[in-house]
Amino acid sequence: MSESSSRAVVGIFTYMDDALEAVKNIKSAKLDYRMYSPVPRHEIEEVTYPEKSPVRIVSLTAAITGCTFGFALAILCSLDWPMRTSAKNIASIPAFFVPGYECTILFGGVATLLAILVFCRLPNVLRTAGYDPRFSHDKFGVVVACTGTQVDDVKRRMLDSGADEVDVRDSL
Amino acid sequence: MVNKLRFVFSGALIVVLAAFCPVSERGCVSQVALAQAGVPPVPTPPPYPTVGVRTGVYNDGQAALWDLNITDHFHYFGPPQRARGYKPEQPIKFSHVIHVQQNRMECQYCHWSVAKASYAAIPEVETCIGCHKLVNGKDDAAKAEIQKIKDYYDKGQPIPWVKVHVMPDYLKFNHKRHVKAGVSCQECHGQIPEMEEVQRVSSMKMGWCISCHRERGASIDCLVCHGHK
Amino acid sequence: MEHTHNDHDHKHEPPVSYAEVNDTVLKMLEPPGTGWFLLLFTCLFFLAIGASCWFYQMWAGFGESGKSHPIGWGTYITNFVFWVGIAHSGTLISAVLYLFRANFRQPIYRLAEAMTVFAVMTAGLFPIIHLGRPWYALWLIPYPNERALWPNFRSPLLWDVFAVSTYFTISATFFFVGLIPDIAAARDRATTRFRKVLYGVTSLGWRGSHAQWKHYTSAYLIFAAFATPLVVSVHSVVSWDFAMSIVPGWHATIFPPYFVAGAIFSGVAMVITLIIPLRKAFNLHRLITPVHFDAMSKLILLTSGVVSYSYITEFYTAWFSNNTFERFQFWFRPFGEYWTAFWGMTFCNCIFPQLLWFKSLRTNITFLFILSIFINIGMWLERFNIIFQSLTREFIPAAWGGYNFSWIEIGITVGAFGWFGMWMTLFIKYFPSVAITEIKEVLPPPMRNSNSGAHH
Amino acid sequence: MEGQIVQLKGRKERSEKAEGSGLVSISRRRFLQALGASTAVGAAACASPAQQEILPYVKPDPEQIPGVATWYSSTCTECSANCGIRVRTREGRAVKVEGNPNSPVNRGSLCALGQSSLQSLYDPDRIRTPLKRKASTPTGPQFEPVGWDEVLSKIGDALTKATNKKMLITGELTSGYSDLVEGFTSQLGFSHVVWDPIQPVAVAQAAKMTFGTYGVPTFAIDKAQVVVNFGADFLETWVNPVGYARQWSDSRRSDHPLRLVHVEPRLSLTGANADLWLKAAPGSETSIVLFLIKEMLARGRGEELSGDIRAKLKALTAEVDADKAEHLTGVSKEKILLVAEYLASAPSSLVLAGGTASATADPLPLLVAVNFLNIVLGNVGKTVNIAQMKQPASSAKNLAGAIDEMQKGKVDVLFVYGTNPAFTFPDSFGFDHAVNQVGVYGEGSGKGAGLVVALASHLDETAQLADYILPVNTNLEDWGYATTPGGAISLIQPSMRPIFDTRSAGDVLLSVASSAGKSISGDLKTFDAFVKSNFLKATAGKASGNVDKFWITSLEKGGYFPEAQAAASSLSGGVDAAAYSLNFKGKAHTTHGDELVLYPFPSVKSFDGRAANRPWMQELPDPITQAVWGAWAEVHSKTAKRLGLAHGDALILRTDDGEVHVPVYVSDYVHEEIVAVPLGQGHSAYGRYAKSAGQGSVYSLLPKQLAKDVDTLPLLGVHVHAIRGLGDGGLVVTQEFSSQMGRDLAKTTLLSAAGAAATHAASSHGEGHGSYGAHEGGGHGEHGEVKQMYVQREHPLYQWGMTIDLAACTGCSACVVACYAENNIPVVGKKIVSQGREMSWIRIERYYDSLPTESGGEELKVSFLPMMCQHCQNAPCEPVCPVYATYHNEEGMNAMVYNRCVGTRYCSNNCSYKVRRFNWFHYEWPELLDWQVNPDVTKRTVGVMEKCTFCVQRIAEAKDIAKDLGRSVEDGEITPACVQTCPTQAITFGNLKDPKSRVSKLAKNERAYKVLDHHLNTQPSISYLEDIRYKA
Repeated sequence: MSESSSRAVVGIFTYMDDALEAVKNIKSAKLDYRMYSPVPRHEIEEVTYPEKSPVRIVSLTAAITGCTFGFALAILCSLDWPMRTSAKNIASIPAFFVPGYECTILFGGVATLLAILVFCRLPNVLRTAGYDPRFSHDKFGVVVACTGTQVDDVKRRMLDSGADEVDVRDSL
Repeated sequence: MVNKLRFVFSGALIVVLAAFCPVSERGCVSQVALAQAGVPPVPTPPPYPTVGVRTGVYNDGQAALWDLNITDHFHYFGPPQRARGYKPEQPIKFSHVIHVQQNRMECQYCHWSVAKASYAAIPEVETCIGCHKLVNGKDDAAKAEIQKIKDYYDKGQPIPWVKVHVMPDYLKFNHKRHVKAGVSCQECHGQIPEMEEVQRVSSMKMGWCISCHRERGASIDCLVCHGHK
Repeated sequence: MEHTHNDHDHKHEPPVSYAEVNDTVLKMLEPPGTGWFLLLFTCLFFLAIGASCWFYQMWAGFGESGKSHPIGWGTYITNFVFWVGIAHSGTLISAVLYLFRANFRQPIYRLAEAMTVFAVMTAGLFPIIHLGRPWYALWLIPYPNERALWPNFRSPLLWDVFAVSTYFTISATFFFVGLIPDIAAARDRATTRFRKVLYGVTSLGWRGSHAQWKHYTSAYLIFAAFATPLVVSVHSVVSWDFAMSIVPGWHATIFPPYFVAGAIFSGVAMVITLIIPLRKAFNLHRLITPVHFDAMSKLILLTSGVVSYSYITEFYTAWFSNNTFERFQFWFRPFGEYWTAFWGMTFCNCIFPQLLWFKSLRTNITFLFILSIFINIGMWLERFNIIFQSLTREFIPAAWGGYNFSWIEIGITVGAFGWFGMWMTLFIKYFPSVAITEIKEVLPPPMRNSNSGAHH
Repeated sequence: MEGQIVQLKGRKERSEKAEGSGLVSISRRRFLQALGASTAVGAAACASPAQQEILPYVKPDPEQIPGVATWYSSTCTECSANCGIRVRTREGRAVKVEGNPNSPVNRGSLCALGQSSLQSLYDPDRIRTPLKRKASTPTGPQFEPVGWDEVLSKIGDALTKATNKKMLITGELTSGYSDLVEGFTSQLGFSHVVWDPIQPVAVAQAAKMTFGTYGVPTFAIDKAQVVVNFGADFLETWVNPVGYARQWSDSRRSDHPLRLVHVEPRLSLTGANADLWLKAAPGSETSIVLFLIKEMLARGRGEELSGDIRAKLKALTAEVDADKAEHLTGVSKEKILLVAEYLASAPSSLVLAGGTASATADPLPLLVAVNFLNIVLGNVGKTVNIAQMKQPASSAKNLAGAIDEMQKGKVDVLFVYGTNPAFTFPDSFGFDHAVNQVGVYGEGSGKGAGLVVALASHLDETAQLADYILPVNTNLEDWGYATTPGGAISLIQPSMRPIFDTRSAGDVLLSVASSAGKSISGDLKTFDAFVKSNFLKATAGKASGNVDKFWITSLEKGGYFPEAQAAASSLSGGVDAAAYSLNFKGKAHTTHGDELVLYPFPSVKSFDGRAANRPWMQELPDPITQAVWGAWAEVHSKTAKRLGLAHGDALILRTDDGEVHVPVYVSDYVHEEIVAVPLGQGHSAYGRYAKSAGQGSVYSLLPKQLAKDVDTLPLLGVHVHAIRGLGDGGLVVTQEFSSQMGRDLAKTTLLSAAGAAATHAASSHGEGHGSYGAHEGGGHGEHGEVKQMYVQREHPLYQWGMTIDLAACTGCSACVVACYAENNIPVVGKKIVSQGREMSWIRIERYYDSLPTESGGEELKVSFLPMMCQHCQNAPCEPVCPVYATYHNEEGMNAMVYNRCVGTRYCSNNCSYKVRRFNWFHYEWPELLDWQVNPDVTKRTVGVMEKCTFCVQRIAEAKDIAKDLGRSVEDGEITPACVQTCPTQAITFGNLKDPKSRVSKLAKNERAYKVLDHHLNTQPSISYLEDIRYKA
């Protein structure tokens, strides 16, 4: 959201295609918008966020780090105080595969969680302008931030695309 | 003159040392104070040599903070008997300062078995009496303490000394081997000669032993200390 | 999508709508009734029994449990393997089936995942309970310490520490991430202040904006990708506790696949055991349909086959190896002193499930419930046979010995169920135990011109 | 670390917690740990050490360096063999007893009984002050402590008052005491009665009949090629077990091992080690002996004898033949002829008889016949040494007479010392009633004028009858000397100060004498002075230089041990004519219904009953049955079926005189007609352990009957009713499976022809296939070349290893007790053993196998396999431990670090030898028993795994000493407890790295193999040498 905006126009849609229609409409007007939906739909993604999510990169790097860490931990700990058990090697790599492997997944998993939190701006303590509880129920929502002058235009675009209702709120 | 210089020097050394070992500070500083205020020993030969004390739990930076600082230093969690600064009250106010520092007695004069056996046994009451038949102490306080020894001896009772270096079970420590390997008493027990009351200045935790064993290339095979005792 | 459609078609029911899903599921979160409290207190009571037994065991000495020389492991490790096994189906259903886009998973996977997390929490207790000196359990963790010592990374038990803790962390995370949007939904419907706060906090202020969904879905996919190999690895590692030893009856290369199959087998059974009463209690008949049970039954049938095959292989290897000790061990299991355990296992795991070849039984809820209980028992017996029968008859006949069950062990075993039940009970009442969002996902989205919605 | 000084204090704390005989107690610390774990406050938090005191000596003891052991030489008086011992003391406390290498009797070894003498010293139920009888309550007599002086004055009065007989009953005494008592009795007009139930008196009397001198000859078992033995259990309890076991093993390790044939009704330890074991009907052996005599004469043996003797013998054996013998004994004719063949063909031989088999109502015929056979075979002077004889003084007749006199009230004063007739003499003689009659008709006052004084250290059945009990020192606190037949004088000296207000029995007798105005030996007031003067008298002239110096050195050496002179003495006095007129027709026992012939035998566990209150001996598994804690009744499986008895059932043995409750032990190795029960269990007094083990004493079953013209008690031959009791008899055995299942754990090499050298025996392995040990390529020197997956471990200086020669191991279990003593192994009690949780680090596995015979049949082969930690080079237990509590150290040892152990028990699961022991509970030593705890070895706490450490504390000590000398440890400097005590020296320990060490030589022997190694490639550090057996 650009700081210049002062108003938030909230459109509430029953039908997904209507909402997407509205989004396309808004986009064409080069307006800053946000779309809420009760479920993730690839149709929405195609319209709103076609490029890939960076989460994957984070996970991959973390996983690789984890693998290295696991093996390093096992090897270094064994070498720090070399103790023979049976006739096995001090640093017996086959055995250390397990810690290596588990750390890979552990690091990867935890990093992914962090990635979600970061990229989704969670936890989010502020009240989000234009959010409506119905969005988590069965309604689709399109929120547009705009200047007072643009409000009517935006309202019209939404109603045209079939919004059930549109209301205008003071943006933060 | 020279002696005086040496004296001051050693005092300074002790202070520096004290700075590095926070807990044994009390012992050392009080000693310095005493040394400066107290009568200079007559005749004034060189004070008892000080040897670096291995204080703290350090193990090439491996020891965890909670072990080093919490468990040991402030002795939270874990018995105070096993932490640095443990200074139990003894049945007799025996001063190593007077005996060792001022009167130059060798450790092994009293702790005679230290080079003969794994135990550095506490001297027999008779050993004390040996001198204290004649030595009766300068002031009343001293007299009173010495009288206690005599009473114990006459009653044929052992003196119930309180153990300062309480070690856990499962541990075999052989004093003989360490003494013969040239480890000085102070390295582990601290500047006993300068302690009015004996206290525990080093953590004596496993990592502490191991670091020294590693440095000196002594064996770190578990069975050296564990497994039998 | 077609899949779901066809189901609905031949059910002749109107398709379930977003709103209905929301309402049905959130209905489950309505203030608990006496029945729920009764359940909770029963669990707590069992838990209390278990806890007191454990304390008594620590106080009086480990001998209070029935272990002996030569049987070093018994009920506790059996329970450990049993619960880890239970834990498996959860991640399997949620992750593996997610990757395979098997849509029958949606209504049951949340419960399965909850089960996973709580089962791992239960399983994790037993390695500690079974220690001679549990107060030193932390020595298995590689943390820098004043002893300058590290654990032995060559020991399968240490692998366990890694495997189980990782498995717990990952499945818990996966579980929580899946929950976030649903909690958000619950938050937006919450009435009481307590719930408002609870959900407000736990949903992390989730809004469901398009960006959030984008990252969320891709992350979720990655989680699934991580969790899937984990399912396989964890129980392999557990099986290595045995396979890596030289005990006749343990030292077998077939163990990892065998254990994994067994885990899935028992896990799915446990899901059924839990989901049938839940479905009844909260009237989820439209969300959890016979179709799902049918699918799960097929899974059981498959894994039962794999498990039975493994049993046979064990015997074959023992015979073919011409190894005195192996041969004796596998003669001893069916015909020795403890034959009941063996044949009990065989019936529950190999014979009884075969009835599932009949479609009518696959969708017969009562039958499935009974069967699932039997399978749970059978799988417990399987672990018991492996661990305990092998140890009673090892290499040196002079050292052969028996086992003496103690009420302490039984108490702790009961306690484990109490512990597990407690978490389950709390969960179903405070968090959506059916995945709102994911069910919505497989529903056709509301479209003004619906023919475009059907295909994508 | 704390050392005994601190333990002193520790003991007090513990003793308050120690429970009676349960031996398990839970201290507060356990609870703290429980909490510690629950609240996840880690290791440090839970065990908080109390403020500890260090108590120094008041005066230094010149002999003591704190932390360094002091050794005192002395003599073992557990049985009459009088082995030399060395007592290890720490800070003035005896902690271990070991054999004295200087002694010619045991040559450094010691048996289980001797090892356990410490627990007689530290018996928690010892009498601690003089006691005075207060009253007799139903629960038993009540005593109150009194002062020594009071008692002594009382005795003084009694002696002056006494008009009737004064009597002193003692056990079989060491020479020191018998000399003293001789003087005492003669001076104070006492009559002296000696009673010891299992002295071989009959043998001595038979010797008198045939050889002209009363006494038990010394036998040279190692000089005989063939030994035919009729029940003399010389490897377990008979005459001189340690010495004879050593002879036996020496011979078996020589190039010409002896062939041992053992004939008896019940498989004894000696029988188990025999090449041929023959099961004979009880009391029927005579017929075989006679047949052998006949056969030998017929084969022209005994030509050198006088015609008269030969004629008489021919006449004597005229009508016996193999068939009759077979009919009587049940031993097949072939076997009997086989034995005859052995004897005839052997260049040297020996025939023995003794033990229970000969303790019949009429033992002389058998024993005399055996002597005849020895004469005919010309063994007298060769293998039977009648120049060096031991004269047992025990006399059942005298005791019976004494009882009779007491009954009649003819006795005013009775002293009892060192014997327990109230237990070991059948109740049917009524000893206890008789004691009450002492002094009844005393002059003047009526009842009560008499005085019964017990000089005892334990409150046993006899002591309980006394008016006054004078607590006397045990052997380890006492002075004395014992002469051996070889002419050696073995000194007894105190190894520590008396623990309690006790005195030496010798001092007591001396002071009694002096208070009565008599002097026993000049002006010697104390017993130690008496001992010294007598010793110096006896060795007069032997002393080189200063006498006192000689005395001191002798004390250090353990006595005066002259070179054993050659035993050249043939028949001195002629054969007593009466010998021929004995009734040699052994009568066969005919039992019917639930009747069985009672076969009581002294076992290594309880001997005649004196070891019954020693936890070690109670917990020690009997070598044959593996039973622990209390008695058992061995019944043949057929008989058991007939009587409807099952293994472990409760059984009641009843005679008119008493009854005994014992569990049934079903075995195939007892005669169908007998029920074999070990002696010495079922005490009604004597201490907590003795009382807790068993109900009813076997002695109480015996009738009021003495043996015919012999001074012994007939143990064998009583008919008892065997009645099945209710439910379970409480039989606890540590080994339930007796078959090797073809797993060739204990292997055997067959010696085909007599005299085949054991070292060549490996060539006969071909015959070795079968249940008793096949050799599929494994187990031998060549096994080392197995291709290894891992780089093998390098051992810089030492690689400790061990060999155990199964050909020498008799299964006597001395090593087990030694291990308990050395390593502070807790005794856990019957209940916990029954759960399979005994803590013993060594177990003697016993397997019943069979060997093929020349005739194609099969013979019983009993294998003993001492099994302890094998210290494998590829140890399965090591890699599975998550915390390195067990690992492999540089010296090739499988190290176990107790305080690192968290108790996963994975190592135990993975140990293919099952030699690891887990501390299931926190075991406490009852007060006083914990004085024995070895300060060099830690006590393990609950939840910790433990196992054999090769006595690592001794290794450490040896290395310590070597380091002071600036060299490395040399071969033989380290002897683990088991190695040290082994009577047959079957175990060898040493450095495998050093090719010249004995152990590495033995490990390369053709007989050497490693258990399970060729199955599992565990590469144990312990090599076993295959057992050897002659092919029957």
